[in-house]
Amino acid sequence: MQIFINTILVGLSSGAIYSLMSLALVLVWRSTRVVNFAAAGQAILSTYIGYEAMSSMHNYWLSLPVAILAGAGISALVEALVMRPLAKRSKGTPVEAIAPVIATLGVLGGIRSLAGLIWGNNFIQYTSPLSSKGYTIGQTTIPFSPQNAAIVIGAVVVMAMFAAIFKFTRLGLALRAASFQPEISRLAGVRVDRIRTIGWAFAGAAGAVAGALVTPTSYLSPNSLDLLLVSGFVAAVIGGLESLIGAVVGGVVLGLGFAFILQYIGTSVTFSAAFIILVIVLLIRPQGIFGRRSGREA
Amino acid sequence: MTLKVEQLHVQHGAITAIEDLTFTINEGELVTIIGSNGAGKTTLLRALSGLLPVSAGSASWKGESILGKRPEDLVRRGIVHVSEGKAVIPELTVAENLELGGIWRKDKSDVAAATAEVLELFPRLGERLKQGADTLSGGERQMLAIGRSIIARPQLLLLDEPSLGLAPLIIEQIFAAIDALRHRLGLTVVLVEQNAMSALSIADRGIIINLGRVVGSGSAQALLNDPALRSAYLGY
Amino acid sequence: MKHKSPIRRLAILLFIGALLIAASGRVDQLRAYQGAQVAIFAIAISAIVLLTGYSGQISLGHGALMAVGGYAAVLSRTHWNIPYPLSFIIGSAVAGVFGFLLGIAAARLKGPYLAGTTLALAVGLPSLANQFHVLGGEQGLTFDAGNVPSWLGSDFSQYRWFFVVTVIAAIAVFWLLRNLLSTRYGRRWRAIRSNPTAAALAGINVGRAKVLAFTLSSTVAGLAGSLFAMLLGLVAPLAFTLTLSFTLVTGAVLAGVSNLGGSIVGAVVLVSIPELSNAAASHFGGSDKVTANLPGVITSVLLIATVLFIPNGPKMPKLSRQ
Amino acid sequence: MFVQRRTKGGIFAAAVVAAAALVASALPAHAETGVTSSTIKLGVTLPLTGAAAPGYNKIPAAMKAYFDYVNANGGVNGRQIKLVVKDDAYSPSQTLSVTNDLILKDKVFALVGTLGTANNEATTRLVNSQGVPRLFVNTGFSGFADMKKYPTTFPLFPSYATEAKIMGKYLSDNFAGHKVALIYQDDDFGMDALKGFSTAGTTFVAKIPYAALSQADPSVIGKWVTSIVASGADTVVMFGVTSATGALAGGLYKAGLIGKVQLILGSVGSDGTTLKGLLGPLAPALAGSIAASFLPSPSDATDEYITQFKAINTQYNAGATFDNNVLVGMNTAMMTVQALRAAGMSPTRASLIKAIETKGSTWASAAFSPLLYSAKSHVGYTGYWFGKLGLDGNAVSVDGPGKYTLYTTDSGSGAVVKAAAARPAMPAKGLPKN
Repeated sequence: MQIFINTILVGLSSGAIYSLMSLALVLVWRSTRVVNFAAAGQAILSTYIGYEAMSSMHNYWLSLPVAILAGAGISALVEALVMRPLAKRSKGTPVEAIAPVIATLGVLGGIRSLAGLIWGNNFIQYTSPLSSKGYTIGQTTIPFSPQNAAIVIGAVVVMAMFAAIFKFTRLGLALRAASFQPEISRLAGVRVDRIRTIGWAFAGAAGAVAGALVTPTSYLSPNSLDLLLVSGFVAAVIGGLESLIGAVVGGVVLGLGFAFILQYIGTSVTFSAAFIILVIVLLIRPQGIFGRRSGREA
Repeated sequence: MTLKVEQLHVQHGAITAIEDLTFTINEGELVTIIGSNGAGKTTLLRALSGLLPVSAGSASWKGESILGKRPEDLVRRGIVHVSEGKAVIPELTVAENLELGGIWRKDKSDVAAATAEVLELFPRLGERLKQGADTLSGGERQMLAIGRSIIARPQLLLLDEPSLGLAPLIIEQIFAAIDALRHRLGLTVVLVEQNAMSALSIADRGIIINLGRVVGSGSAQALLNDPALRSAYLGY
Repeated sequence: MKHKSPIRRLAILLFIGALLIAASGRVDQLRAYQGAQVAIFAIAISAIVLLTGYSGQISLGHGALMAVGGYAAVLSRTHWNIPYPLSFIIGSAVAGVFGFLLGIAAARLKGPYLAGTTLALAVGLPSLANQFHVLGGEQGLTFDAGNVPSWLGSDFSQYRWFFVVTVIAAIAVFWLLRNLLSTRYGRRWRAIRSNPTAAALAGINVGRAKVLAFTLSSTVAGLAGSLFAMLLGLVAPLAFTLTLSFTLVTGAVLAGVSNLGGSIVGAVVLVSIPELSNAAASHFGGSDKVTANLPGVITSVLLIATVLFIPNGPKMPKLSRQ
Repeated sequence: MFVQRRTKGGIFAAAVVAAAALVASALPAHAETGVTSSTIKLGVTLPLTGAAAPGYNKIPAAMKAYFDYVNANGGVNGRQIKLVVKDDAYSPSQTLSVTNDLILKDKVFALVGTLGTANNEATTRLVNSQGVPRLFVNTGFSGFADMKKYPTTFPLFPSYATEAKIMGKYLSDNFAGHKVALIYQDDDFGMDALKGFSTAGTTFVAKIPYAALSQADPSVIGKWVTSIVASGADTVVMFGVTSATGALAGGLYKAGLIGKVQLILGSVGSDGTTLKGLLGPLAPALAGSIAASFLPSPSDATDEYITQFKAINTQYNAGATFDNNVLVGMNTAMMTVQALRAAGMSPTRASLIKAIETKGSTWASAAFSPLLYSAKSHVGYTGYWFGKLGLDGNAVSVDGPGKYTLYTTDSGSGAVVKAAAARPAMPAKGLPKN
C-alpha cells in the first residue's frame, strides 16, 4: 500500500514537471501551429540567466522574475527573427509544415552550443530555498517535497493564468483567432505578427517557469532539459495540443503512467514507456484527450 | 472623396493577374465587379485590402494611397474586406467572431451599439451567440462574416462573392441585407460577384473586367440591358 | 512535360553512378567515406521525402527505422552467415514489416500527433537493445563487411569500396522510387497530400495508400540503416539517437521535401555543414569551451540560414515566387 | 679549370650521397606517420558537448597540460608532443567520422585515451586496418583486452567486472549480515558488474536496473527510492555514472534516508568535484559513503603523484579545479610519454606497441594497482582501494589517510587478493626517465 501511494506521489510530482514544459509547447502550438523544439533551449538559456541573477542577488525568489522575463524575451526574439520570416518565406511551399520544426531544432542546437560557450559544459547548481526533502507524515517521509509543491503550484498557476487570458481577454481572443485563421484575423484588424510574437513570449515565460522550478531538483547544464522536452511534447500530444488543461492532464497521465510502469512492469521499458502510453492514448483518442476532432493538420 | 484605382498591375508569380486596371468609385456608391472565373476579381480585392503586393500603379481612398499598407492598418482606416468563402473562424463561437470585428476599436460603447445593430439585422445570429461558428449553415456564416465587418464601422466595404455556394433564397436575403446596410450606414461598397444578376440588382454601377483589364462599365441598368454583355458575362 | 521512360532513367542514373565511381579513385579515403555517408543519407532522406513530400505524413522516428534495418542486417549476417548484399535486403524487409505495423497506427494520426508518436519511438526503440542479449547491449554488434573483393586490386581502399556499394544502392533506390512515383501509386499519394478529402471522394482509399507509403518509406530507411551498419562496422543504440532522426528530417527539408533529386543535395549539405563549421571554428581558437561549442553555434546558424533563405529546397520552382 | 671544377663538384656530390646513405641506414625506410624529426602527433576522441560531456570534457586539457610540461622540458627524445582533440558528442558514428579525420587527414601517430565502449568499437575496423596504436582507452569494458580482436588496443582502467568482484569481496568482509541493494545501469556496464558480483557470490535484497541517461527523469529516481524502501535495505551499492550517483543522493535526501542507508559507490560515479557541482548544498549528503577507486584521491596532499600533477596543473592548465578527471588525463599522458620514450629514438607504430608489451608493466603511474601488460596480455590495472567520502566530497582511505589497502583480481574467476598498495615512485619532477 505504501508503495502504491508512493508511486502515485512520484507520478504526480514528475507529472507536474512534464506539465510545465508541456504548457510551454501548447502555448506556442496554439499561437502559431508550430511544435517548438527550441522550447528546451529557451528554457535552458532563461534558467542560466536566472542562475546569473541569483549569483548576483543571492535570492532565488528575486531571480525567478528575471528568468521569466528573459524567457519571454528570448522566445519573442526567436519568433520575430526566425519563425516569422520563415513562415512568410515558406508559405504555400511543400515545406510549410515542417520547415518551422527544423528551424526550432536549429535554434535548440544553437542555444545549447551558446550556453556551452558561455557557461561551459558542466553541471551547475541553481538552488531554491525550498527543501527538496519530502514531507514527513508521522514516521514516514513521503516522496513529495516543498519544491514539488512549488512545481505543482507553478503548473496550476501558469495553466490557470493563461487559460483565463485566452478565455476572458481580448488579447486571448486575438491569440486564438490569429492561430486559427491568420488571414481572416488580419482582415478583422488583428495585428497578427505582433500577436504571434506575444504568444511566443507567453510560451517562453511558461518555459522559463519550468526551467527555474525544475532545475533545483536536479542540476543545470546545456543539455539538462533535453529529456524533459521529449516528455513535455509527449504530454502535450496526450493532452491534445490545443488545450492548456490538456497539457497539465497529459503531463499527469504521463507521469503516473511512467511511475506505474517503472514500479510494476520494470525499468526495461523506461525509454519505451512514453511510446507505449502515447500509443494507448492515441488508439483510444487519435486527437488526444482534450483535442478537437476537427483540429487542423500541422 | 473616392476610391481611385489607376493603372494597377498585380503579378502572381509569372502570371499577370491584373494588368493596367483603372477605375473610380464614388463615395456612397455600390459598384459590382463582374467577370468570369480568373478575370482577376478576387486578386483586385486582395490587392486593395493589402493582402497582395502590387507591382505597379496606384490606388487611393479619399485621396490617400492605400497601397503598401497592411490589412490590419487599412481596417483602422475604414477599409474592410470580407474575403471569399464565408470568412468566419469556425473554431470560435458566434459571439467571439463578432467581438473580433471590433477588437481593435477603442470606443467600446459604439462597438456594443454596432453589435446590437448587427444582431437586429441578423436575428439568427443572436439566437446562436454561444454556439461554435462551425455549427452554422452557409448562409448564417455569410451573415456572421458581414456582421463582423460592420462592427468595424467601415466606410469602404470590399465584398468577395457573398453568394458563393448559397441557396437562391438565402442569396436574396444576403443581398437585401447588403442593400439595407449600405443605405443605412452610407457605405461605399465594392461587390465582386459571379452571380451578376443579383449583384446588378442592388448595384449602382457595374465594371466588367476580363484577364485583368476593364473591358466595360456602365450603370447597372444599362449593363442589364446590354445584350452583348448579357451573353458574354451574364450567361443568358 | 514529357515523361522519361524507366530505361532512360536507368541509363542516366547508371551514367552518373559510373562517373562517381570513376571519380572516387581520384580522391582520398576521407572523401570516399564522406561520399558513402552522402549516399546513405540521400537514401534515408528519400525515405522521408517519399513519406512527407508525397503522402503528407511526418515522421521524427526514421532513425529508429534505420536501427531496425541495421540490426536486422547485422543479425542475419552474423547468424546465417549470408553475403552482405543479401543482409541489406533482409534489413530493408524487416524494417518494411515494422513500418507496415507502425503505418497502420500512423494512418489515423494527424501531423503533430504522428510527429509525437514517432518521436517517442525514436527515443524508445534503440534503448531496447540493452534488454535483449542477442542485440548486443550498449557496445552493440559488429557488422563484418569482409574485405574488398580481390579483383579490384590491393590499392582499392575499403572506404572506396563502401562508396561503390552505397552508390549502387542509392541508384537502385532512386530508380525504383522514381518509377514508382510515376505510377498510379505516386499520383494517389500526391492527390492525398494536396487534398485528402478530395482524394477520398475520388475513390482513393486514403488509409491504405498512407500505410503503403509508410511501409515503403520504412523499407528504404531500413536499407539506409543496413548500409549505415556496414559503414560504421557496427550497430549500437548510441548510433541511432534522436539526433539522427532529427538530422534526417533536416536533410529532407534542405532537399525541398517533395523532390527526390533534392535528397542528394540535402545529404551533401548535411555532411558538409559540420565540416564547414569545424573549419570556421578552428580559425578562432580560444579556450576549450569555445573550441568545443563554436562548431555547434556555427552549424545551427548555417542550418537556420539555409532553412530561412532557401526554405523550399534547392530546386525552387520559379513560378511560385511572390 | 672547367674540368677541375667539375671534378671537385663530383666529389662533393658523391660525399653528399654517401652521407645521406649513412643517415638513411640509421633511419627506418620511411618516416612513420605522425612522427617528424621534431614532433609526434597524437589524437583523442571524447565527448566535449552533449549530455555525456560534463566531467569528461576536462580530460583533454589535463592531457595537454602534462604534454606541454614535458615539451617545455625537452619533449620526448627531442620531439614535441602534439595532441589533436576531437569532440564526438558520445555518438559512435561521430567518433568514426572524427577518427577518420585524425587518422587519414591529421595523420596522427597513435590514439590516446579515446573514451566510450561503443565509440571505441566503432573505430576498431579503421584502427586495426591502419595498424594505429590505441593506447589507454578510457572505458572499463573488459573486452578490449582481447588481443586477437584488438591487436593494437591497450586498456588502462580495470574492468567493471573486476571492480564488482572486488566490491563483492569488500562487502562480504565488512558488511556481512547487512541487507544490500544494488542500483546498476542496465547495459554492458551494469551486466559486467552483475557478472562480477555473481562471481563474488554477493547477494542483494534488491537489484534495481535503470536505463542509461534515464536518471534525468524524476520518476526513475522515485522508483529507485521506492524499491530501496520496500526492500528494507540498509546498504546501497551504486554502480552508475556520476549523474546517477548525484540523482540517488537527491532521492535519498528527499525520502529522509540520508544517514540511514550506507552508500557504496563504484569508481565511475564517485568523483567528488563533479558530485559537488551536481549536488550543490546537498553534497554533504554523500559524506560517509564508501567509494572504490584505483587512482589515489585527488585531494590527498601526501601523495607524490597528486602533488606533482597539481603543480603541473597550476602552471599549465590555468589552475583548473584538480579532480579525478584531471588526474585521469595527466596519468594517461604520463603513461603515454613513457610509452613514446620506450618506443625508441625513431618510434614506429610497431615499436610503440612492442614497447608497451615488453616494458609497460614497469612504468610509473598514479594508480596503486600493478599493470599487467605483456606480450600475452593487454590488461592494464586490476586493483581498487576503498575510501570514505568526507564533507568536502573527497575520499580518504578507510584505513586512514595515505594508507591504502589494495584489492586485486582479474575479469574472470580468479580470487581477490588483498595487499598493501605499492607502486613505482613518481619520477623526479614528474618527468619519466625510463
